[in-house]
Amino acid sequence: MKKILQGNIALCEGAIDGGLDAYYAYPITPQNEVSAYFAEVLPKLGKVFLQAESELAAINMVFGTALTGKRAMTTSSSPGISLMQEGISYLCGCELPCVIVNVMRGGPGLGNISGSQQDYFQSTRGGGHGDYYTIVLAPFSVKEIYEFAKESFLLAEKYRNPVLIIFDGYLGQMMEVFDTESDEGKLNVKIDEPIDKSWVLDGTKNRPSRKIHSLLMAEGELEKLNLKLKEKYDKIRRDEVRVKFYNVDDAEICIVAYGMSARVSLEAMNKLRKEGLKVGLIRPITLWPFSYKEIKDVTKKAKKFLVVEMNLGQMIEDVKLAVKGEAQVYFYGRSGGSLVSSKEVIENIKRIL
Amino acid sequence: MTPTKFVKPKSLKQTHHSYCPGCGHGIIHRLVAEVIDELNIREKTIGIAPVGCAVFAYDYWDFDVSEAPHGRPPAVATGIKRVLPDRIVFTYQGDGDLAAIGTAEIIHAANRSENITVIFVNNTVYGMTSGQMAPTTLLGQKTLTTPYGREANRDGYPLKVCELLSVLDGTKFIARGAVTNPKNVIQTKSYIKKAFIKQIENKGFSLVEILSMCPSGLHMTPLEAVKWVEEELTKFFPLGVYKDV
Amino acid sequence: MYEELFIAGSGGQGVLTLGKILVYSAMEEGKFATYYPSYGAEVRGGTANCMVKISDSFIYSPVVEEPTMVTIMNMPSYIKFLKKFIPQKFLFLNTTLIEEKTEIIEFLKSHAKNLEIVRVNATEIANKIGTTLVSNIVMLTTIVKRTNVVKIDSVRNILSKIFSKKTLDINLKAIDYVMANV
Amino acid sequence: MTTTTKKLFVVKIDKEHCKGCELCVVNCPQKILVLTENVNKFGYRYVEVIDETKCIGCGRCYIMCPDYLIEIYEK
Repeated sequence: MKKILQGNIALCEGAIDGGLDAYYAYPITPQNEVSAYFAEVLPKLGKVFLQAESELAAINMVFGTALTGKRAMTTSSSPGISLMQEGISYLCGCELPCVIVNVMRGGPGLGNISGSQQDYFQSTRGGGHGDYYTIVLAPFSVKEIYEFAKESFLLAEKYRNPVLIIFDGYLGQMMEVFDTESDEGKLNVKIDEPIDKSWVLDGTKNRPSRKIHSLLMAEGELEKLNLKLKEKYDKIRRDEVRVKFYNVDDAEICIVAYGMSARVSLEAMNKLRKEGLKVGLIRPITLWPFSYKEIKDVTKKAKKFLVVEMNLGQMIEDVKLAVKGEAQVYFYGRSGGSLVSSKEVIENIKRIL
Repeated sequence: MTPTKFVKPKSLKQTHHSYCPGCGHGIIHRLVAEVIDELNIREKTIGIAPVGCAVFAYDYWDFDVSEAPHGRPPAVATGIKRVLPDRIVFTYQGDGDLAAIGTAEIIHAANRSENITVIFVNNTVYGMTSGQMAPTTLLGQKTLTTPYGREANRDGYPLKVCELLSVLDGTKFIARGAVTNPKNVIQTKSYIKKAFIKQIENKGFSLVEILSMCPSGLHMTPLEAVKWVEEELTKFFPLGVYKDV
Repeated sequence: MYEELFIAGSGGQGVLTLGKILVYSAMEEGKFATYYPSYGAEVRGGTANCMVKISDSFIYSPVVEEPTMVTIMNMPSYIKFLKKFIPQKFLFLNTTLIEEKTEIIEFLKSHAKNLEIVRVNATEIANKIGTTLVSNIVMLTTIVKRTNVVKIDSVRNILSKIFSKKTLDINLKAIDYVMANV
Repeated sequence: MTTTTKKLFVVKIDKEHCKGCELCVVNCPQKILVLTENVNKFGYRYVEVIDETKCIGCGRCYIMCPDYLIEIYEK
């Protein structure tokens, strides 16, 4: 069936179909449609919607619901996500699953309300204090927003870790026609063992009491947790990298881009192919874990890479780490909420070639 | 040998706590545990421990307890209560946690009339970080960060939480007790019990402020601290029921 | 086919609705379509706009850069947008509220040789039909009639799905009037 | 006439964990709790009962003990 939805609303529908139990958030543009939609729909489904007094409160309400083993989500945009970093660190330290969505806008500071990809560093390097990561998914279409939101809870529960879905305000605001029945955009999260819920706090009936905390003061205890988390992160790095290739087999130059930048780059690639230029595109879908190995493999043929972002150079650091000096890495980006155009990408490719 | 009513409640673990000699937290922990046992709600209670001296409360109570970021217990409790409305959810917070860094969270949880219970321990000083000024520190009171005494024109006035929250429509039971002598302790326990009963009856937000002793933070002996709380603190923070609707 | 539309006016004129009806209609016809609105504080300043793309194949960016068609519903938008969004095929103007400027017309013609300017008294016609609220539908019908970007029956279908009976009647009346008279 | 026999109580104090705060001592109406000169393994002087037969089982020591180390049983 064909359907047309706004990115922000696809997120809501995906989350509901993924089993969302409770949603908490504080208003911020450009993702206000999410709260408006959930406020209307969740109570009818017997689920929880609550407008929090701040992003600090919102993320901690998520923390509370996550403690009970129920599926909680919050959404915000860049400045609000900065406020949530404390809570995200605690969620990771306490190993609580939940879904956090950042519909990115321009920064730093209050910035503007236009779409951007300026939060790549914050998203992929933990973001808050301590030694931790969140799984970061970067959809590039309305269909992917829907599918990622739907499967993100499973992914979060599989690893007892927050999952962050990030996309720019352009994707959040745009409406797009998509095919609901196609398999396109599915994450296909594999669940090997039944999800462990033996840690949830729901009352100590017929079992010993439980506690959940990240404060570990005894000697060596915290390091033990950090090592346990590392083992988990290593498993995620092994099993959950997702990346999509377009025309890379014979490509002499490869664009690397995600989200809206990838859409624009795809258009540029197709136009350049028509001119006979051997251009490919690598689109990381998980920004953490990053596709280091997969990108390295491409350097066997392509010796030039152009990283395209809606910031002034963040993912490029990961691409450089990935190619390990085997290829030259160039950059093109627009910042401050400006969208890159396919024309600009084409100019840059021609300049490099 | 038969136990009287003066034996350790089931809701306390066998572990010994690490509070300083004469610290009021231990008494308050026990009161909460007694009330939970007496109301027979241990199996459905979920507590939230604060950041502060009571951060380890989850090691002392024998029911489900979680930590929370500093000041955020009311938000965490909200997240639990909203998805598990038939459980009994309470937060245990100190004066820094509730009345400084967590002011927004407590006011809004109260104003939404979240059906939770808040145990608010006011000892006028930041014990865990070695005795700095708290929002409830009295004027003239010397602390690590008010070495010449708290001054209104620099530090503002002691924050009256019960009085402040009582004016909100969302609050259903607000009382202030103390743990300085057996009479006060028994009175405080009756407030705590009433607060939990409000929650059980789905009446909405309840809070009990408890004036407590922090001998280390106040640089007093336990007995001096008791005397000071009784004679000085209760003058500024009068005991009693502020709201019961 | 591949069309990029830029539609601007004031918030109350229903320009966002106009754009949405276009993409819904395109979907009805099995086409790819995207819609991108102005939002937030941007729309408080008196102008609202949206961008619509309709195509037979996947649409990359929803943001319009080189529009094939531009629709302007009021004077502030006429002044604000035409320098940046130069239509290559059609320019639709709501002449009830727009006082044309020769320098703008000349600027447009120098940048788009085959531009056709379609002038519609949209607000006045809407008023004649019964309410200025349907000026967006008067404009939409004009666009569809003149360009066939979507079929008018698809528009009728969509309207019957999204509007209540009473609102639907007056909107259908607007469509019929424009199809017969404009 | 019935003869009332005086109830006898056992005051159990966990001396090993007592911190010697004396909140029980000052609140005992029978004055039968005292701080000893001895110290426990933590280095605190601890509380002892000097004449258990005088205990009236009022529980004030239990109520005030911040470390919940005192329990009262009936003989």
